[in-house]
Amino acid sequence: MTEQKFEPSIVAFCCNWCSYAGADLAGVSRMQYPTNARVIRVMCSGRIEPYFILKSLELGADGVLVTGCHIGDCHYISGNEEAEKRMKMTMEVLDKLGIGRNRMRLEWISASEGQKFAQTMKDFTEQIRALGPNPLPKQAGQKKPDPAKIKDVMNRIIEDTGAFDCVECGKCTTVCPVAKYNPNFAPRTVVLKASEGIVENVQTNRDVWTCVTCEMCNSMCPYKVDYSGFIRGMRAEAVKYDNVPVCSQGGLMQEVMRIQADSTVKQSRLDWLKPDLKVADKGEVFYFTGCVSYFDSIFKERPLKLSGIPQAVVRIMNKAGITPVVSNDEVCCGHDLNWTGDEAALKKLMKKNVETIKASGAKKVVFSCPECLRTFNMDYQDIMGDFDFEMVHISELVDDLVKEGKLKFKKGQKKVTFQDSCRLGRHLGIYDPPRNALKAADAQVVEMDNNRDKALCCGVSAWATCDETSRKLQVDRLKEAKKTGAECLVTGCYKCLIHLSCAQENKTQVPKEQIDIPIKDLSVVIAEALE
Amino acid sequence: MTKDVMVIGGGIAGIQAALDLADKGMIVHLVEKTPSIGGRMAQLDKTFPTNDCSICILAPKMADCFSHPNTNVITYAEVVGVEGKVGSFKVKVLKKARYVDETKCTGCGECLEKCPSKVPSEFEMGLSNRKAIYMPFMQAVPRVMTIDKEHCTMITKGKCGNCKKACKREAIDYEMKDKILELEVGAIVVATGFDSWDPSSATEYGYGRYPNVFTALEYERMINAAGPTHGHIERRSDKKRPIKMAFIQCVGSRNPQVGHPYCCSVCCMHSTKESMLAREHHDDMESTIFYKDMRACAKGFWEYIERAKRDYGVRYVNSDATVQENAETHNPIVVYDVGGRQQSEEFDMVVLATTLVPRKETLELAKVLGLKADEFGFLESSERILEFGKTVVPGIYLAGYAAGPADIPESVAQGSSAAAKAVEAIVQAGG
Amino acid sequence: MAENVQHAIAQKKDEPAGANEWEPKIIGFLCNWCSYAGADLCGVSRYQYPTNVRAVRVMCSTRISPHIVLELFTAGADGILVGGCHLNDCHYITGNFYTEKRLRLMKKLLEDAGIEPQRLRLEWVSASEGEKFSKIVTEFTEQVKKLGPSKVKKDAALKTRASAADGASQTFRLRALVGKELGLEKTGNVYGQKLDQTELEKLIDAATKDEFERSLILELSKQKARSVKELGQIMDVPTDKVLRHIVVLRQKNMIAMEHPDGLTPTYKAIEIGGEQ
Amino acid sequence: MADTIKVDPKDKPRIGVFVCHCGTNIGGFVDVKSVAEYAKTLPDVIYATDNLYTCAEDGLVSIREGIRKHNLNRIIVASCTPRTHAPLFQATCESAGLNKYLFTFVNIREHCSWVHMKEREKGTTKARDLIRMGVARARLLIPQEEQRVDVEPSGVVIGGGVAGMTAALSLADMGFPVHLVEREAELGGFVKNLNNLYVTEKSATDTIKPLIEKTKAHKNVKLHLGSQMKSVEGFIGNYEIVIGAKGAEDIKAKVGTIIVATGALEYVPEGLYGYNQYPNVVTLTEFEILCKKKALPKMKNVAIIQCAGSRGQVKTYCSRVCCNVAIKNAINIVDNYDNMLGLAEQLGTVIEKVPVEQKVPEEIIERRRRRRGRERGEEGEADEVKLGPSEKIEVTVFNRDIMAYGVEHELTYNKAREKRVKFVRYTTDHLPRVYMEGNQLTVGYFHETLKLERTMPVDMVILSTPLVAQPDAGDLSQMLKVPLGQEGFFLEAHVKLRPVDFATDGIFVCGTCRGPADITEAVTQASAAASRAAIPMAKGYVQAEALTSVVDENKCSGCGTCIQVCPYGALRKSEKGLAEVIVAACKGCGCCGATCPEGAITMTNYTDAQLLAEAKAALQEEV
Repeated sequence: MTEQKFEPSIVAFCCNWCSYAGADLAGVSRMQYPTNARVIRVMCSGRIEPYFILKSLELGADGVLVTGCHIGDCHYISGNEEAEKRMKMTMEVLDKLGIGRNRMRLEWISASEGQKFAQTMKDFTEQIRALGPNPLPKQAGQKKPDPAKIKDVMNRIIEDTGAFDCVECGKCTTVCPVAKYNPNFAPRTVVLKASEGIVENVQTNRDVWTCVTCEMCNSMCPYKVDYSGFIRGMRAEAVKYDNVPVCSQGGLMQEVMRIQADSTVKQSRLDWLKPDLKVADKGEVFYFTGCVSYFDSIFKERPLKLSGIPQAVVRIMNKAGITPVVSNDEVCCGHDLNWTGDEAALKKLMKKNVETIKASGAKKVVFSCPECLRTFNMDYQDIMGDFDFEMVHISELVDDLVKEGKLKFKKGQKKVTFQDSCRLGRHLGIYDPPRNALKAADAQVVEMDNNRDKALCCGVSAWATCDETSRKLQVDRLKEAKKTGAECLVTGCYKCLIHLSCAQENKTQVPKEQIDIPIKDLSVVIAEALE
Repeated sequence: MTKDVMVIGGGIAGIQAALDLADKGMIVHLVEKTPSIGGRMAQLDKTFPTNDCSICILAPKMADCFSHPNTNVITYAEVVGVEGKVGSFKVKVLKKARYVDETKCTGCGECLEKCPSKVPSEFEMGLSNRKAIYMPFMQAVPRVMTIDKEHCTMITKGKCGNCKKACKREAIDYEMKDKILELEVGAIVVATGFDSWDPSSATEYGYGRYPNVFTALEYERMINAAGPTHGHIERRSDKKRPIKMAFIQCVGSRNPQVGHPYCCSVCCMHSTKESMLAREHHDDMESTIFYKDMRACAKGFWEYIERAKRDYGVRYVNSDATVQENAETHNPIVVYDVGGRQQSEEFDMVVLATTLVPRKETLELAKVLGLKADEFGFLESSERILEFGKTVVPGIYLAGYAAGPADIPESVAQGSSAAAKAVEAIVQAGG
Repeated sequence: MAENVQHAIAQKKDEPAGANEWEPKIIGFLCNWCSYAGADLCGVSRYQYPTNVRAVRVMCSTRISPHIVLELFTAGADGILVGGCHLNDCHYITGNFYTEKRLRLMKKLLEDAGIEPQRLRLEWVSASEGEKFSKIVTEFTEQVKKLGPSKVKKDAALKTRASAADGASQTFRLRALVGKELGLEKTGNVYGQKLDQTELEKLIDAATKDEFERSLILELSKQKARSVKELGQIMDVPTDKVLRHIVVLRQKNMIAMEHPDGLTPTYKAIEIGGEQ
Repeated sequence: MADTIKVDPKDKPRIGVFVCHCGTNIGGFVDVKSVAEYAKTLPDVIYATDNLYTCAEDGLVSIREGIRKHNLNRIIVASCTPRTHAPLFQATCESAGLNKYLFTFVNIREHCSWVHMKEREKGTTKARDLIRMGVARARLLIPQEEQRVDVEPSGVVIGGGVAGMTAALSLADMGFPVHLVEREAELGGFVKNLNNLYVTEKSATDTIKPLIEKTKAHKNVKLHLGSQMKSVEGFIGNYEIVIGAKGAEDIKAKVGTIIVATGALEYVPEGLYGYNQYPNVVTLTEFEILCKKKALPKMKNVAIIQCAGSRGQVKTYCSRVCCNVAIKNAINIVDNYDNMLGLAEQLGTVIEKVPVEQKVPEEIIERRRRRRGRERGEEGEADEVKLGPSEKIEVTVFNRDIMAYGVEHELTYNKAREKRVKFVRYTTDHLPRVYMEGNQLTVGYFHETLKLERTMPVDMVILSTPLVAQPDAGDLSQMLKVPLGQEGFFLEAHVKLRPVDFATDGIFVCGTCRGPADITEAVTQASAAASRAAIPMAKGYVQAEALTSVVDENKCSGCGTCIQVCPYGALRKSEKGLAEVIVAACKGCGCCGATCPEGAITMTNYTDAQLLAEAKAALQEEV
């Protein structure tokens, strides 16, 4: 054999009632088509999650075909309409990741269209063959962990987080937002079990995933036990035993991030840039934008307009005479992977990001996403040592610029209340800059009952375990915000915005008027107030 | 060389030291910062573990201390400079202008009626008001008035003068000036006592935000028959008497996060006492104490706890606690942890056992005297084990809470002990 | 303080002097360390109360012997208030525990004499209980007013009984019993037997009754020599019991037998050298 | 000062009455002038006047002049409360030569004008009555001399532990000769058995060595080793003591004051937690001795059980020191275990060196520092933590509450946790159990938070048992006639304000014989006791206010009731078998007087006659 011809591996999802029947008909009719596709039967195309597509690609598929009934013919009335929306979104995400939308195809094939099925197979195989192999690296099989070592691992986590300092006072439980609604959960129980040497259940215990890592416990613990660090450490161990989280969007987010970690292809994540925004390739100030572009695609159906945030940030900086570096080479910071047990991916992402920033020559990196800032400031530096560039949140930057007289605002802004996100507040200790920034923008800041280090959580972290408790937490928070009489709830974190507005959009048992407060991002509010 | 001794601080430790010295024939200059001696003990209602009435046992000591032929009680004064060494310290004392002639004032109180101002009373922990001319409390020693120059409009703006008109003894003198007294003493005893930490910065307890959350010292004033509510326990929100009381321990203490990793030594006991007193006031009152470790470890203390449980129905819950509020009723909701389960329970009133911290001014004084203070502001003994109370400066000794958490009997013993050390030093120095 | 003053001043006007109205005379024995100090605080705080109480300062409430109280009732006091420190607060450690025991005896004797025991009141007032002091005085004055003037002055028989009670209070037996009562309860008698409180009280009550009757015999026979029958009638006590008392009194050489008519023996108290 | 005016009790009283207006405080509510006029009508009143302020200098002058001009021999001031102003007027009388006991105070302010502000008429009547009462009392007053009793300026300290030595040295340093009586042949008491002391790393022996040497060398300290108190007679200032040693002649001495510092013992936990039943179950002190002898066996797991016998298990009380001692020992085991290994004869095991330091990677320490150093919003400093050999030797402290009170103890407790000492809480519902699982010593316990039954193999169990009173404390208590309190510890005069005094004057108490205390507390009490004891010795005498009991020997039957009721031991049987007042010890409460079955005791200045006259005057109708 001289030259091996590339034979694409294709996954084809077929709905039971139309496409699968169409494939049957193709068979009965002895219609020939290439052997590359492996068919997976599903009851409806509506069942196909974007995650399936990305996971297939990550695991080595070169193309993914999704087939369903024609619009209007769905056995389940409108399943295929949902599928169409999702697949469009998936295609957008694939474009942004640089994998490209043409590695997948959505086709409507009825039970009578055996011919069409065979033709689609042929065409799609050729299409993929033309594209060449999937650019993502092949996944090596994971090594099986040694359960006998769990105890050592746990001891290391105890050492690492100072859990030996726990005096069992229970204060952590009293402030834990999850414990409020889930009586079976308490931060100290997690720690105490480990200290007692009861560690086998890491493999099965769901408490690890119940925690929202909001660090209310950390901030209250008199002895500074790092409960969230403890949980994170346990998660890294738990996933090795397939004790994995229930992720939002079926794990799509994590998939997108993991692909970013592994992929070498060029993304297109700067599609939010508008022509009036001045940015540069090299310079003193780097603006790390985060994954808004992806979120905008994924939440296409929701009126979030997250792209407005980086736009606002650049606008603010431009106004102050700063032309920031923004880079298409930046990748996800790895926060969500790190907090769902995948430290390896974090390290890969870290390497890419740090290289990108170093290449830009920046002395200062500005973040509008507190998770990115936390990950850089704490996790990256923990691993890599101190960076030689400064890291600030946009609110800190605005605070400084105002003090330097470089920003001017219009008079007469609204009455607002500020949501301290856990990463910005308790994790990073940034409380005053956002408030100062808002006040500078002539907004009247009123406080919710629980504010600053007591701020309530938006209910979900790292896209894991969005459940009944999350919903209750979100409602609690929205009620507090509404009670202040503020016209607007300002958040400093993309995730708070996404999660809290989700609670408003979804049906909750709570009367609408108790929670319907507009939610806006801090940078957007600031930018709007610029003179 | 002089046999005189100075005692700084007129609380129970200082009073004990002064009396012990004066009784031995030494001349004692007792310097007290506030207008009256008595210190914190004067604010307490009862004392554990005997439930003795605090002022009943303290007042005679205050009177003794003031009228003792060998004492010179200098109130409303501060030590501002020290030179010299054991046997002959030259001490500068700033005697703040009181604007009232101590020799003329009889403490009759006619001036009080005429004074138009209202100032939160320090002695009543701000639960009631005093006037700009005032006596901190009824049993104050000396029984004379003081004008608080910050709040007196005559002194600040030259307007009013009512008290002067009211005073038949012509004791009021708006022109009075601060004076510096120079005293020579052979030894010095420092007993500057404690302050109560303001828990409003620890927002998890809601103090200052939720009306029905009180500090222990506020509660102590409230249950005192001579206090601002005449001994009635009242909620701030509606003046109603509470039935369900919660006492939360270690508020700010045993907490390195807020800078007080230490244990105050007395709170477990005073909260127990306060719970018992609640029940003594009204049969239907129920108290719950939330604690980390029940530190009842001096003579008769554990038995006291047992008695509180058995005879007074005090409930003890081994958990730290934080406070939320029922916004409608203003009932505090205490959140705690039993066996790793979050519980919340509504109470009518919450009393916080706040950290007792050394007085801020103690650090200033330490600088003046050349003493060492630890990171929390407690004055340090040079040799902790066998010479507690001896400092790096020969001739200067410590007593009471300023030298580390101590309850009343310990403070009294330390006061006597410091007195003994002062005498030893003077005798050894050849005085 | 200021508010109390203003309140008092606002109402400061002379009420018409009720010249005809009877005002009880009440003696208040106040211990120096708590009750007197509490009364001082009451004054300093301007809590108002009726003017009827006349305070006598003593160092400790334990100083008040039953004799002092009973003599004052015999002299016509309408009410007596004894104020001490709260139990366990006594400046003299255990003084007020004795006060409590003595008060019980006094009340018993008052009852025996026919004087309302409600005229005597024991209260614990601490140095910080100024308001409580005013309430107690107000209440007690009301209580005494309701009881009306002491009948001792007008009723000679009652006065005799009062004197008898006073006499009984000074007998060795009662004083010794009350003095030892606490000790018997706490550490037991010479045989190490601890006595139950109710049992002890029963014992003391019986002794009190005996001593009162004997003392009354003496009082009555001080006035003139009387026969057992006469004494029994006046005292409303069976004659055999009177006789038994007389036997005891004769043994103690406190009463002498006379035969004025040569048949019925009568008895007359032996008065000891001019002492009153 | 004027010449002393001689006043004989039989002299006719000449009374002067000074009624005070106190500005308007009295004058505004009581008709002071009419009250003063009324006073003139009372028997024996020679002079009466009113002053605007009697306590002012002009008021005092009027008193002095009144005494001089009118030959007054009784003075009455009707003004405010005697509790604050009596000393001033008494001094005024004395300055005019009049005995201060001839002064009577009438309170017409706090008890009259201020409480009857609305009733001028009745208030004035009451003021008149009060003055009449004062006059009745004043007529019966007689001059009093305050009695002085000389005090022998030397003391005896019973007990030669740290408290006893400190007390003795303190007295000695103040210049008083002192006898120090110790029944053992060595000074040092309980502490000399211990290995090291908490809050310091120093060994116990090294710590107290200078104290012992100083005690032995001090010229004012007379040491009586191997000796005991045989008898004590007398009262404050005048105690005759007999000190006896085996095989030696008794030593008699006279001392002014006595300090009791006889210490305490460790409770022997027979029947608890396998003590004396299984090997390697020891008490705290036994463990200290093993450490001191460097005779620890090879161990991997050590359990320390707190409250073994205290807080209601056997003894009612908390022994205060054991938690902190246990924490100290736990740290000591973790830090110094390999230095204390040895061949323990009674526990015999093969020595095997265990490496102590477990190296923790720098990066972990650094990371922890970063995470944990982050305090509420500000950069805090983290402590450098030396990690113990957590995998090599594990110490678990089973406790009910950790009594790490104060600053140092709590910090040490924190340090112990940083050194990976494990603290497990138990309640009395689930006591830990010590038993043998085959050949393995085992502790079974119930984890209170996790609600789980757990077991742990251990190599040694250390029982923290309480300090208990000396079994013969009762003998000394009877000899000195001072009380024992709960569980046999000596009982101080007042829990709050007289922690080292006995109710009986001249005798003091300190250290663990008073109740569990650590060394620092014991020595603080010791020097406090020395301070208290030095007071009468420095003065050279005790002077009692003339407010004491007086026994009428003619009436006294010697029944002894008064001796029983006196809380101060101020009465005793005289040689005649009658009651006798020790004036120096009497506080004048009057309990004996009210109790005396014979009515033989009365109080100077508060006689029955005076009280009755005062009270009866109130009952009189106004004249």
